[in-house]
Amino acid sequence: MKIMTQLMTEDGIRCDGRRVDQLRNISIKVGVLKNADGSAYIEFGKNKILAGVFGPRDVHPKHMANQDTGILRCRYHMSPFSVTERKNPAPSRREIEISKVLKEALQPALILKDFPRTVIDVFVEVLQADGGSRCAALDAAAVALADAGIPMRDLVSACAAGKVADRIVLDVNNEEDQEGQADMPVAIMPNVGKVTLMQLDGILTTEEYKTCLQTAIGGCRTVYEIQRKALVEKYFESGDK
Amino acid sequence: MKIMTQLMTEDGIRCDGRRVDQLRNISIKVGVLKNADGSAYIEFGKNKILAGVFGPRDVHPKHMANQDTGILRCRYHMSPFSVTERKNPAPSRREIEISKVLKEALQPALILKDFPRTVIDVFVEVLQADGGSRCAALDAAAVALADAGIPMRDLVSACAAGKVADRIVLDVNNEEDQEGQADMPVAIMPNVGKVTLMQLDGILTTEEYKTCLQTAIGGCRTVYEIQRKALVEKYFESGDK
Amino acid sequence: MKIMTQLMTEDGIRCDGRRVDQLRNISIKVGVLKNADGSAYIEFGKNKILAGVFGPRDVHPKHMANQDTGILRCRYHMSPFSVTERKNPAPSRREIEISKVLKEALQPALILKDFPRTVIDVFVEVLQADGGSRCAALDAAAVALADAGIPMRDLVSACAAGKVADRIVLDVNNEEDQEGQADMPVAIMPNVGKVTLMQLDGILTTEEYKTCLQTAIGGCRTVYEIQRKALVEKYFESGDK
Amino acid sequence: MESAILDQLRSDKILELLKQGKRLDGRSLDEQRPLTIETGVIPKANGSARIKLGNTEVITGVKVQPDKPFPDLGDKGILICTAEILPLADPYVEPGPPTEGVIELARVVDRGIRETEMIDLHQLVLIEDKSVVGIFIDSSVIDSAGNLFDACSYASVAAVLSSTIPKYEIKDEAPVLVEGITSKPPVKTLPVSVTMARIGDYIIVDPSKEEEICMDARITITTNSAGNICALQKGGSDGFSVEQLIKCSEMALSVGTKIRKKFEQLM
Amino acid sequence: MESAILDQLRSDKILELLKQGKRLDGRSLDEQRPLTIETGVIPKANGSARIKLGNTEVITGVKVQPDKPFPDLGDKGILICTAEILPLADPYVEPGPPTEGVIELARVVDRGIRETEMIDLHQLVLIEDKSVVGIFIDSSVIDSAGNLFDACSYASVAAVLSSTIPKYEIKDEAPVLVEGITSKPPVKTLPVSVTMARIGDYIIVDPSKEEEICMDARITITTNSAGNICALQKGGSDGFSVEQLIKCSEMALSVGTKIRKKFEQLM
Amino acid sequence: MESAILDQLRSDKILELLKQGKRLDGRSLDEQRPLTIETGVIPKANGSARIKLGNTEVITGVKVQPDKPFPDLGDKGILICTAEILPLADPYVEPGPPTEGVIELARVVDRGIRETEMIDLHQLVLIEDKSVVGIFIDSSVIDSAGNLFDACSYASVAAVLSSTIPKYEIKDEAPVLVEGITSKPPVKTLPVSVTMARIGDYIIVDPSKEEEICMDARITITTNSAGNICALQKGGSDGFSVEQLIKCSEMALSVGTKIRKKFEQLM
Repeated sequence: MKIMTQLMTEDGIRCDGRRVDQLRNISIKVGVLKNADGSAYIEFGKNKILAGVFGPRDVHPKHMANQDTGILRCRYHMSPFSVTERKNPAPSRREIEISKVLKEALQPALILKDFPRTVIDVFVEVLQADGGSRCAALDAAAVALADAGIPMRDLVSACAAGKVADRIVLDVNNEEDQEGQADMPVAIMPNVGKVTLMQLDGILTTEEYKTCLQTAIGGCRTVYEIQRKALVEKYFESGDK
Repeated sequence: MKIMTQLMTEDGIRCDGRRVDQLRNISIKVGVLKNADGSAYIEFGKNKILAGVFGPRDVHPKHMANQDTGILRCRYHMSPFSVTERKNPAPSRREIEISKVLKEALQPALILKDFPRTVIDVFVEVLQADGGSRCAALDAAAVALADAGIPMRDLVSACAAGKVADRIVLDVNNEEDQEGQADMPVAIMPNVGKVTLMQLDGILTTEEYKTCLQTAIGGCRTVYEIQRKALVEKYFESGDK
Repeated sequence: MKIMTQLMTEDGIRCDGRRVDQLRNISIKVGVLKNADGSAYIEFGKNKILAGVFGPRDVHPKHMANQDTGILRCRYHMSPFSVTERKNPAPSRREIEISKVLKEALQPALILKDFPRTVIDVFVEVLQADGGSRCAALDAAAVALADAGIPMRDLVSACAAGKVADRIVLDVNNEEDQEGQADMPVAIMPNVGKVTLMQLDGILTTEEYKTCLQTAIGGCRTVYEIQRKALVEKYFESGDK
Repeated sequence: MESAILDQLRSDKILELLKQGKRLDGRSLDEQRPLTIETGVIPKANGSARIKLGNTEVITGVKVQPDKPFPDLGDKGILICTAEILPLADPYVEPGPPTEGVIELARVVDRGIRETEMIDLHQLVLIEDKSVVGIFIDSSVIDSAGNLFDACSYASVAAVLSSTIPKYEIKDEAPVLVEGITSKPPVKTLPVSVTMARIGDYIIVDPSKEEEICMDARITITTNSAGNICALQKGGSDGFSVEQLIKCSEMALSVGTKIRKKFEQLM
Repeated sequence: MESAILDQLRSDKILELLKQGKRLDGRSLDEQRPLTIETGVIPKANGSARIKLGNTEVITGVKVQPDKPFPDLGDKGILICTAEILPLADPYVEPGPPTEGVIELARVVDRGIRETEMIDLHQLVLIEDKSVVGIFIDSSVIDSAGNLFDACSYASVAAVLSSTIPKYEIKDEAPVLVEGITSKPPVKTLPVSVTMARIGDYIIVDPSKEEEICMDARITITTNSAGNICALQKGGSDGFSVEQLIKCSEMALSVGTKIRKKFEQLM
Repeated sequence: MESAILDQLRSDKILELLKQGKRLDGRSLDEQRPLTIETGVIPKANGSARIKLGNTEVITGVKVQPDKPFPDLGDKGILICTAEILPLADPYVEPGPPTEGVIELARVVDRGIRETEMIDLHQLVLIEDKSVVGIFIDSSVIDSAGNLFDACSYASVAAVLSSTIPKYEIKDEAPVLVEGITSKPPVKTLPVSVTMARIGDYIIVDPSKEEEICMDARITITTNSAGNICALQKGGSDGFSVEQLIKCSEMALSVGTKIRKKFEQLM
């Protein structure tokens, strides 16, 4: 109970000062790495995440290559200093699961059949973690794929919604994730209109479920505008590349 | 001393009510798995063990294939819930050694030269462990190999004997294994008349050694009848397959 | 302070009775192993180290082979019983680093271009460790390479110098390594005149640095004579091979 | 690999049947395969179950033992769910460290039980911050024929329901087993996992292995006894529309109700 | 592999330029690439820095937390430096256990800080033999363009200098964080690592990736504020003459002085 | 691989000789290769031995240090035997995790010493359930030329016999080394391992590497000083007749007696 009152004031103001439908500050920089074929850096609230993309390129080991299609690999990794208690650098089961979920969220946006026998590698490094790091990672990864010049059907834009102090809120932060009632990360292909990532931890009524999903998708659409702007800025406004 | 009296009454009745020359209850079911090429489930006392066989099939990784002969691989594995204290699912050194010993006990019964460049995989899962689990595993594995239709010179039938309360007993159970004086698992090819598995832990005089070996072989012969019956029931009595 | 006075007397006599410019006792035996293509056993103070060499031979796994040159692999490993506290047999990060440093110290002496697609394997086992085990390991490995009949530009001879009780000393022993002020292992190709291994832990002025380096090189030259003598004894005096 | 053409032919057939509202094995779209649950199959474990969901078969064992609590969670017992596909269950599974697919399987099963708060972990504390009871729920897939998520989840729930929790006393600050006294686990709600696949525009419940090969996307939704949605995981290489996601939540609830009745019979 | 000929042509060019006292990127032989240091980039860490050395870029975070001392070192806090080349930093790096090259990198960075006695570890003891403060300095290379040794070392030193050490009190023999009170780390000296490469008869400072490909040998020398030489590591598949080694020590000191000034501004 | 034909020719020769009661190296069928034992070769260890059995050579070191007892075995000290084939011992051994063959080797050597109850582990308890002495017996094969089982076993037994056990006092519930006081290990019996191979119908003692390549089956039998059989392991890809197994037990005893005399000289 005491936790609930801390997470939201009576006026619906959240512990970090946001309204229930308000995103945290987001900034995206495109092309931040020299060696990667494409890259992006996102700050999403206190999340600080780098994404780098290589490919399409030859597959090693070779027996993993597929004659009929390109393959997508994804690695989500947290730096030892990214969380409160120092994290062991070896990948945890949580990181391996998120890597898979991110891969499956990005895959629908790619046209892998056009690049048989190759691999596209997406590497995500969480330098500082806050609530919603998998959504922020996905937002950066999608932009990095575009920056790598890989043909895409659409971007992928991600944002969580959740339930805090009995209300549905957009973009769950770290405190809300840990002590709130539900967290629902969602990713969409904004133009195709498909949900490509969705998870839920926590308890929702069926009505809350629908509201939460719509709230998250609204957030994804706002994120999409920020992703687009970051790409436009790099490719069409600064004039270089 | 107090343990000895517990393990056997003055009338030669063992802690589970058996006579010295009596096997525990054994039941074998053939063809219990759908995906495996051959399979068997054995209950041998409180042992509950599944065996599944695949092959002869292509070897992966390919460099392990042998141009001149098929190869046999065997994995003995215990479920985490199979023993009193929860077992770590990663294979222990004990499981690796038993896997090797089982492989070498089964190999003489197979005609691997007829299947060059292939592998036969035998997977054994101990769902519940009691004394003598390696013998029970072998009994199930031999039946599973037969169920897979793999040409065999003979079955392999296994049973332990041991020394408990200064007497040679057939088919050592868990308490007798832990607190008794000797445990000797033995496997034979019943028609060929060869001993293909034999181990001993514990102290025996040379006379006891001979008696113990003969006692174990007697048990193996009884097990063989049960194995045969299980196969006959599946293939000749129920009429299906 | 108390440690300093323990490590050296006022007369400049070290804790093991040596003068500052004196090597520990060194003995080298060539060709001590039957299976290895070349081998050597060194006792260097209390260090007892075996080196075995195989090759040039085919590379496994094959994809590691280089079309243009032979490759050199080196493994420095300590026996569990080689140190005061029993060592875990799995290679530590320290052993992996030393393996790399030894490889790079030996490589300039070899003519790997002459053996494309092959590997030369150098295996070093520290049976008993004292200060300076990497130098002693290198001394043995170089002799083992020569014993394997592998064409070499030069031998490699190694010896440390260091700073103990404010003086530059030759050939740091275990106590001096742990409680002294600096340890500088050095290896040279004695005829070519190149330094092929050099490390330093500890604090030296620039003058001390030069003195220390020269002192170590002097030690290397003495070691070289011992290496030469060991090889000559095996190949030219005993008359056999 | 040689079966790529067969896979394609089967996929075409499956899609053709779906257009007629039918499935390859004759089920309707929202129909699960027959489920049988047998408990107590591993008497040495504290709880166990062997379930068959069509041809998929899973054995789950529950082990209860004293343990130290996780740091900062000193007021809760420990709950750990694992899942493993035994190499005898599937010709394409190899022994070795778990693949990412198996890790996802185990974590989704775990979250289904954890997020519904099926077990009241606060009741498993022996000494706060020092000593708690741990419940280990280990699932082994012994025949793999599609929808391992629900199969492992059902086996895990059934094994928990069949469990007995030993009693521990504290002596000299250490937990000691009290022989002969056990209790039922503190179960608060019954989680039911329902996995659905999207093939083209169709949503089907409880995909078989053949259906999984040609599905576009997958979703697993776990509901509790109160009819709430408590855990969800989207998988697969394509996505869902919002309408499909809402339809899936409704199917998860309606199908879940039937399964929950089976669980209630075990209590 | 296909680039072997390109590598050879570039090596020829590099050597040709060196004969004229020039380098491919226009630097003089004893000139480092531009170094920029930004601290406080990871606010959740106790200290952090992001440095660029030419196109090489490293982020280092410092975590400070109570720990048990190593056996026989009960009068010292714990210091652990690691280094990792992230797979996004380099097309040829693969995820997985560290290679011998990365292990050497981490150990050389660690020794540079340890052997200079940069941090007074005796001041990090809470209860002798029982409880100490641990300082974990983890470096991640995010763009790999040569001379990772110096880049990771500079990032590590800068991150330590930017750190704040929380205060711990002992309650019931266990360390408890005292909120709101922090101190600077007990820094005694400023280690500066300078890495040089030998190409033919030339010694160059701070080799770029292209120069590393064609270098004969490598040396990393770390000096302290008093102008002493404190740690050294030779690498690479060939050797150095004694004269070259003495020249390298002089270069390490002169180049190091400039870098140390940058560190002093962070204090 | 290229040597397959050579192996076959050698096998034919070995079998042909056996029919005449001879072996390739001139031994009789029940004759071991010459055994030399040297102890104290690793002075820093608590005990050590280097043995040669023909061309097979093994070094074993014993380390004695305080440890915690295994759960439920609080009235016994710890005994751990390991064995390793060093990569310098054999051109076909590669560095890395132990193969199943090496694991079997270590476990058979361990059981030979454990099951004969060579060392009275009850005498190694410092505080029951809390603190005991651990004896670690680590064998390294440095030249591999057949019958590693007996070679490692002999080296292990000899190393134990040459050991000195340090004295530990309990201070503040923790064991503290008492300098200068040591004792012999509490040895109750002398285990002797004898390994035999079956080639065709012939049983030979102490197979060489060449004989191992063509053997049908292998058996290792360990006997104690009282003439009992205490541990046995059958290996290899074929079996034994009952008569052969009885013959093997007799050979193990008769050959073992000679080896045991060598051990007695070490006591």
